[in-house]
Amino acid sequence: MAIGCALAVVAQRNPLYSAISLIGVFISLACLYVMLAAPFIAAVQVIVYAGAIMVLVVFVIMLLNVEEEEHRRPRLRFLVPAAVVLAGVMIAEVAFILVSVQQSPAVPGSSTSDVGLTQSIGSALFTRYLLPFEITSILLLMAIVGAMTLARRGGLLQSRDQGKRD
Amino acid sequence: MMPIINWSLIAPEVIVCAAAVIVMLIDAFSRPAQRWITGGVSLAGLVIAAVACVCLWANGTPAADAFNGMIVLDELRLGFTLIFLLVSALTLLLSTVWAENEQLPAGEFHSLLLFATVGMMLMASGNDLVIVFLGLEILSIATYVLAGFRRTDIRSNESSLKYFILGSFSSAFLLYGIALVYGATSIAELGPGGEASRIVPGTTNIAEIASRISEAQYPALLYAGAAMMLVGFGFKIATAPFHIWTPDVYEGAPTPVTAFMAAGPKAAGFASFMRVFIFGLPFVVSASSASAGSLHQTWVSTLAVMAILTMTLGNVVAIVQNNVKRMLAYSSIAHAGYALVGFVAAGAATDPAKRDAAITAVMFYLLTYAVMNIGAFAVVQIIARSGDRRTSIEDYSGIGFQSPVLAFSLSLFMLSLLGMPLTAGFIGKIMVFGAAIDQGYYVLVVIGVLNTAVSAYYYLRLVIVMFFGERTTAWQAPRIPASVAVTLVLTVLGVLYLGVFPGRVINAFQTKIESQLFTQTQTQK
Amino acid sequence: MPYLLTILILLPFAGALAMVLYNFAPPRKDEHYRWIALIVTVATFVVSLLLLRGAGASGAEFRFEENVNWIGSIGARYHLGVDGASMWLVLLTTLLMPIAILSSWTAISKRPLAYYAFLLILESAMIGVFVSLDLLLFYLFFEASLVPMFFLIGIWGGERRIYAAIKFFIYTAVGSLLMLVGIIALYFLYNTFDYPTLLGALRASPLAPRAETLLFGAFALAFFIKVPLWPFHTWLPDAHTEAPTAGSVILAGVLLKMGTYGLLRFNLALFPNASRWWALPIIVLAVIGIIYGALVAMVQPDVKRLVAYSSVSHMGFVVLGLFSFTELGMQGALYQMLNHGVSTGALFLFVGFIYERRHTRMISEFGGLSTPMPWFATLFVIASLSSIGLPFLNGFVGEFLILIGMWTSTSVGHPWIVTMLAATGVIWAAVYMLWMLQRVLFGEVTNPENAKLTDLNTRELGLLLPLLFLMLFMGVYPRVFLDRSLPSVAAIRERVIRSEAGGEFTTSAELERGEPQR
Amino acid sequence: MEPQLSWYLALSAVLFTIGTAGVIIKRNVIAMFMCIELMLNAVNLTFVAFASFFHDVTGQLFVFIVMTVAAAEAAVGLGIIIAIFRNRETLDVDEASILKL
Amino acid sequence: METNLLSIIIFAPLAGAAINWLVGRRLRNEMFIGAVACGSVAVSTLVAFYLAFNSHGALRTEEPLLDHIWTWLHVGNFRADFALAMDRLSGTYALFITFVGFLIHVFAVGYMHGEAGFYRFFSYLNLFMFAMLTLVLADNFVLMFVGWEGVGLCSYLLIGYYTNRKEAGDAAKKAFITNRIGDWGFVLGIMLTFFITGSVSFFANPAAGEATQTALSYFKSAAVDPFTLGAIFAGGATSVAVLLFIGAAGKSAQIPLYVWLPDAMAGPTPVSALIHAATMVTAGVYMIVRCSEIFVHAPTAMFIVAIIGAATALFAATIGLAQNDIKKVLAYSTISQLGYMFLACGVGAFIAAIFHVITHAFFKALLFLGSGSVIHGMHHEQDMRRMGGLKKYMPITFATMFVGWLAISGVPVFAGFFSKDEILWKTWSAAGMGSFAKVLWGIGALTAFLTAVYMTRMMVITFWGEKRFDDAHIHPHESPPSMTIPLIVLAILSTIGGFIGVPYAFVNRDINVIEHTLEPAVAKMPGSETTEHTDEHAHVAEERLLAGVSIVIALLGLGLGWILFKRRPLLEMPRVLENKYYVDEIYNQTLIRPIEVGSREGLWKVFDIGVIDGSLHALGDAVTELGRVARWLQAGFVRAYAAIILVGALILIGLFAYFGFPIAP
Repeated sequence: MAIGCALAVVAQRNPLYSAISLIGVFISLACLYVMLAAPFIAAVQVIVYAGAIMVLVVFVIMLLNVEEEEHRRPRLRFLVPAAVVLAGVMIAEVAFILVSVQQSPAVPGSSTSDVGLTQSIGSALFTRYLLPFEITSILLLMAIVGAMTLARRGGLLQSRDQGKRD
Repeated sequence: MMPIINWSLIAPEVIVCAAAVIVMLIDAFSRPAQRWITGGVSLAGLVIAAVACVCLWANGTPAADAFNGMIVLDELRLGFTLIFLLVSALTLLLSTVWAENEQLPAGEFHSLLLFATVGMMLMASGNDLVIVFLGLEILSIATYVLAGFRRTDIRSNESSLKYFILGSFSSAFLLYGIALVYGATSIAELGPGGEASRIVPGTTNIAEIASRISEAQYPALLYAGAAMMLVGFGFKIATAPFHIWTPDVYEGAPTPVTAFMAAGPKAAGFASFMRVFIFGLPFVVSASSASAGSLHQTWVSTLAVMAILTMTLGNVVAIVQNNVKRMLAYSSIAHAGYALVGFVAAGAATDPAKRDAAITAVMFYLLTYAVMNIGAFAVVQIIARSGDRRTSIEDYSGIGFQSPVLAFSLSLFMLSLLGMPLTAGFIGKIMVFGAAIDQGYYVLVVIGVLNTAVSAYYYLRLVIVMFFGERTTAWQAPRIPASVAVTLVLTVLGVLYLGVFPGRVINAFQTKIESQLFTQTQTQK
Repeated sequence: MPYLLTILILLPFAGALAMVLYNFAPPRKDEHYRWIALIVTVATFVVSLLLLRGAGASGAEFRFEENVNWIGSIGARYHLGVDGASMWLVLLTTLLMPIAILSSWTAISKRPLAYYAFLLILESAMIGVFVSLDLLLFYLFFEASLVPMFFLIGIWGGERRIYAAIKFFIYTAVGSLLMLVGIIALYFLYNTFDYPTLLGALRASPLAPRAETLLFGAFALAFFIKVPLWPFHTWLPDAHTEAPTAGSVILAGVLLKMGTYGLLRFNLALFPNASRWWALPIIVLAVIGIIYGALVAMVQPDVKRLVAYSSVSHMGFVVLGLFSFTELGMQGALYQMLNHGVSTGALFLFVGFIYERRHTRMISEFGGLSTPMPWFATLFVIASLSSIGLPFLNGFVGEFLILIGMWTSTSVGHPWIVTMLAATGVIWAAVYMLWMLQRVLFGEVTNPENAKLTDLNTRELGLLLPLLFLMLFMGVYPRVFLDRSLPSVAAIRERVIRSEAGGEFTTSAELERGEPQR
Repeated sequence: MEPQLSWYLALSAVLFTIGTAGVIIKRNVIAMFMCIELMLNAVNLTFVAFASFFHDVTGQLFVFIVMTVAAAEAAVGLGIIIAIFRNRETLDVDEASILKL
Repeated sequence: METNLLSIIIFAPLAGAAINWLVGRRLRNEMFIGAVACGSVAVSTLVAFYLAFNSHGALRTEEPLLDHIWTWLHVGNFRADFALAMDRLSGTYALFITFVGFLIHVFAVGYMHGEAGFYRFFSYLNLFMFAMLTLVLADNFVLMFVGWEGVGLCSYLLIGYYTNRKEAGDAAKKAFITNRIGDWGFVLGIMLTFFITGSVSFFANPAAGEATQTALSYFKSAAVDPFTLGAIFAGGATSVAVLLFIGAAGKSAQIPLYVWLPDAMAGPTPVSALIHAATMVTAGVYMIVRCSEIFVHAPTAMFIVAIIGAATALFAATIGLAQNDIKKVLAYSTISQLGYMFLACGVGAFIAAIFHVITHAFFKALLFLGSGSVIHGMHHEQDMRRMGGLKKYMPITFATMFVGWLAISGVPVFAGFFSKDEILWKTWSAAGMGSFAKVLWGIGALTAFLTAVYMTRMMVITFWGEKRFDDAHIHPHESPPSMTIPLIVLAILSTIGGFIGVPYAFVNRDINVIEHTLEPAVAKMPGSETTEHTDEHAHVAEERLLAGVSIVIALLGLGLGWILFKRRPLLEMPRVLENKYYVDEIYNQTLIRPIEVGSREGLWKVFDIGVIDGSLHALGDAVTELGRVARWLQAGFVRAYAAIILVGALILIGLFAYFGFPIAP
């Protein structure tokens, strides 16, 4: 299902539809996370990605009300087959690599463990990974500034609440 | 368990970060009349950070693994940090007046610049792929914005767009690489039954990676991860074929930003690139798996090839450029190639002392490049006037004796980029080439010097246009703002100082990290 | 006196700085710059005369040494010193410089500040080349001398100056960059840039044959291009022709000597075996250069080009002498360097004089100049004769020593063939020089423009006199020079020939005295 | 049966590939942007897979961080898109090619 | 023994030259200049005579007078001093050079009267004396070469004295370059000598410090080279001799290098007399005699010398028959006489050669000066066809030239007779050449005959017959005493000069002064070590017979000439002779043009500009083209860029995967 949606993302001509199918991808990934005993991540996936970011994207699409890609003189036609070929090569290589993973000694399956739980993540986040966490906040702060700077015309509103959304 | 916090360890980063925030606030709550304050504050922040950095250096505590070994304290980090601070300071000096002229929000520009600096510093100091990745992202996002800072200018938009798309594209590769490495470095401890009893999870800590590559569980994944990280970093430092974004972005971005991008992020890229590959994937003599040794050998030889490609491509294409900024962009690609030569030497070196020397060479080279490059762009900015209008070679024709200060300093920078003796470029070149020769990469070096000869053609072309031709159109000498003048003086003096008496700086950069890193790896064996 | 060499290097540079500063002084006059330049260069010359103290007496070792740490971390030292060989070249430089400046006294009206500043910087670089005993330092000056000359040609040159300037720069840069690789490689092989130390180290542990050959090649290419040895000579005619008079004088007088000096100081001394292995091809090239240069010079329509090509021929003699590995030949080569500096420098001055008067250098434009300008004609003839190699003028001594050294050398089999071919160069020299004189000076005054030319004025005579005196003196009493340079040259020769497997070495003259050479 | 680690890896690889292909194929800037997001998610999947098979928290934290980074990129990227859309009324990247050669 | 007087001989003229150049040019006073010039030469003449004839003078003692002035070149084991030496040979030479030179100076004062470059002329002339005396008195090869080139330079300057006459310039250039070709051989000869012997000095010089083994003494002790062609390239005495002979041929105008001498007549007549008749052109002979030690050890070289000499003698004589320019006639006769001298050297009759040099100096100088006087009187008309019947206009000139005519034709009791006869006899009786000697004698005799003929022609056309010029413009007149007195003196010498060498055979008494004087100085043919007097006695009859034959030949020549030209002075001569066998044209077409065109079109335009520069430019253009191509990577499309990056990434991954796959085949 994830693959299907992903293909749809690429295939769709109208960005709105591909956005929606992207959301599909996110959801299915969230399910996989749950299977992989990472409920917290799954939740965040749904909230942040499928929620915030995609809403933002859709918002922008609406704002700029772009319909499907205008039919201008299509340039760089050759890129489409090229991309497909390259993708094929990549798949091949990945397969080539993964074979080795297959051959490596079998690992015990994902028996239920507590690492995925919110509590354990939180503790790690504030002890071992304190610094990255702080840095993340800086990152977001800067993103706000940057977005404001770029998107504002005079003192536009939506640029500011864009900032708030993240 | 409690977090091991050691603020002093990250003092410089914290200071710059604080400065950025303060600048932001001032900018938000100050009347436009006091815009200059932001510049002052950020400059002060940078200076204080530099002081802190020097203090850290002075009481050179051995690499304390505070924050669970996410931050290192070594000459590599500190040296590069100083370079970044210098670059940002010079860029600030360049940009203040420029921002005013362009009616751009100086405050935001400064704060973004400072954030970018933080990002670079993190890249240099991070001993964990997490930190490196975050630093890289901070830097990238900041520079995306900076590149597009002249919002109304189509070229600026386009350059920031291209930079954004390609940048995030390649950082996705980097991330994938990190993920694969993380997975690959897990160790399966085999129980009596021969089946894996339990698994030591993978790591993203560079030192630990180094200690584990010999018995990594999925060597193939390790290789793939290394390759992908190579893509990510290669993009940052603009090596062929990942240089492709550079000319467009440099040309489109506002000149001070271009100066910054050519000097700072490139150096930052090298910093983390070297840390990850030289210390993360070192040459390990281990009976357990031959693959480790060959991994090292693989990436070194790959880099050597990339270096050749990069130098040649940069120089050859630069010959046919007519836009000065674009020409300098290609020349910066070429210089990345020269620096890579040193990097290759550092990677190939198995003897810690020689590796130190090579790393020092690269650091020094990037320092010199930063200085002369910013100087050159300063002149370009002055001559280009507002809106980067006059950047084609023709605009320089015959100005040699009309405004001699600009012309001669630009010629000095050109000669330094060319690597003429008595300039910084010369010392930098002989250091990296020397390191390579020391490792026996004669072919690489010969190609390098031949490239230098080629580069003479386009560097001199600018000098020729300025001095040997007569100007046809009218030319009124532009007035040089004080801050830019300061930049010029600093860079000119820097080029000469580094060219004639580089001894002290080089000594300061002498890196002695690896010795103790090696012991670390030994102990963990 | 201490720091003599440093003073020599810095004095002209300081002069240049002084000019720049004077530029900001309120009542500045353009004609003051040349005075500053003249004073500075003359002062430099006077100071450089101190080098003569105790020269030659002290044997081969270096004098006035200064050896301080420069860039410790990369092992480069600031090591200066002169021996009998380099001393004369320094003196030649410091002598030619004031003359060059006087020669541009009226010729250069455009941008005097930059012009004279560049000349002075150039002098610093040239002196540095000859006195530096640290390979990196040598390379530094060697390269640095390119830049001012590049500007001199490019800004004050003739019509095709830009082409000439680029050609000059890139041509020479390519060679010297490879030499840089060689220098660095040497550093990592022996862990020093220091010339004397390197000599000792090389003697202690010689290079592997292949490595020595490669390094020899790296150094030799740079110097061959500089000399220039055929077929690397094509930059020279353009550069000489387009350069302003002073530029040509310095170029021919000093810059070319850097190449031959480098060959003597570095190629022969550092890589004796390779020098012997490669003696034959190099000598062949030199002989080709001698004859080729002369023949091409013969048919040049442009006086300056003619003199330029004659330099190719003359410098061929120098290389020939160097690679004869005999005291006679090498001494002669060193002497020929000085001769060429003096004679060809003078010839370029003469060309400059008529160019300044007529603004053309085409031989066909002239004719019968001896009638309006007798002094010019007389002195021009004398200079040409010294370039032809008339006995009792300087040229003869050098060429004769080189040839006789070549004949008695064992660096190649059948050296007498080489000598006979090279000796024809003397005939050719007479041909092209006399032919040129004939067409320029003698015969009826065909072109009315030439009839009203003015003879040399006092300044021009004054700047020629020292050169003419030297031509005569060096021809009549060469021992002053030869005796002082003998120990150094002999020492280098010793390195070349003793490093042979046999160790002991005697000139073929000593060996084969008695029975004719088979 | 137990899902193998390599399955997840393969899946993420495929997603990543699709993302890259999309970036090259799509002409709409926003679409390209979404493809990049897709690539990031693919990586996330890898992380989570490893993490859960190692019983290690690092991977999941990495995912957490990646999400925030993605958010930041989204903000800035869309900012850029808006800016460029203002100047030229199109989102076709092929139009943005005045800087070349 | 040491004496510093020697240096006066050479430096006096130098001083004269310097004074005339520096002072004379200021005060353009001919009296002063002439006085300085002649005075300086007179000084050296007196000193030369004193040194030659005083109680233990050079001509009386065995060992030479030496004067070491300074050490000129000294590198390693090579040493060339500036040192003079006067032995019997160089002493003899110095004597007649200074004396004849003095006379010619005096003559020139009159001849050059009123010339603009009077001072220049005389300083050159003095400079020439300096160089010539240096050449003669040099004590080593290198110094000799200095003088050698010095005289070449002076002849260059003097031939080109009329600087604004093109032909003069060309002649001067030709002379210098042709001499240079000879000097090439000379220099190489010197080097080979040094290479073999390790020395370049003629005499062991005690004052120069260590008494070295000299170049000549080395050969004295060496073995004689085989008489084969191979010996020429063997690098022994023969090679040296051949190389030196090339030099001599250049200086003394022998085939094939004689072409410069006739053109050299473009110079003022005194110059022709001094340089191109009496002194400089005989330097080659002097050099060979000086090196006789080497030559006698090189039979092959001797043979070559003899052949060339004989050939030149005959060749030039035939050309001389057909010339109309009075000076050209004399020029070719000079070449012919020089050929005689070389012939003598070739057969080992060195003394005879020197003897002929001296007598030739007398009568040829006389003839030249006479012709100069004629030209002077005819207002610089040189073409004999526009003269005629001059004997009543200028009696003294006529009388003196009459003597010269008889002398050169070999009429008995005149100087030329003895020397020429000596040479012919020595040729006839040459040891080691067998019957070939007779052939050479035949050529010599024929030449003698031709000489008599063309000299008669010249005299007849010039002085007898009716005048062929319009005396409306030209008023022939006798020359001033400053010109006639030297003529008279020379005439007397040409008459009695021969008596210093009267052979034993004629007057059964041994009064052959010249032979006795020079015998110790020259080498003997290795073959004829036995004392010559004995076999001279043996051949008295034969020698007398030959003498008679040569007298007959001379008289025949005179007679034929008289008969031919007395009536028809303007008798047309064969064109090929008049055009000198077209030698100049041949040289021009076969040597000079090809070299010039080849260097211009081939070397310069094609190779230098085309090949070398062309390839370099091609390289540069190639790089630029590469850049032009490579820049198209930057098409400007983000998606293309992304694709490129992806390609790179895939290559990398593939590479790493290939290396990293543990179980990769």
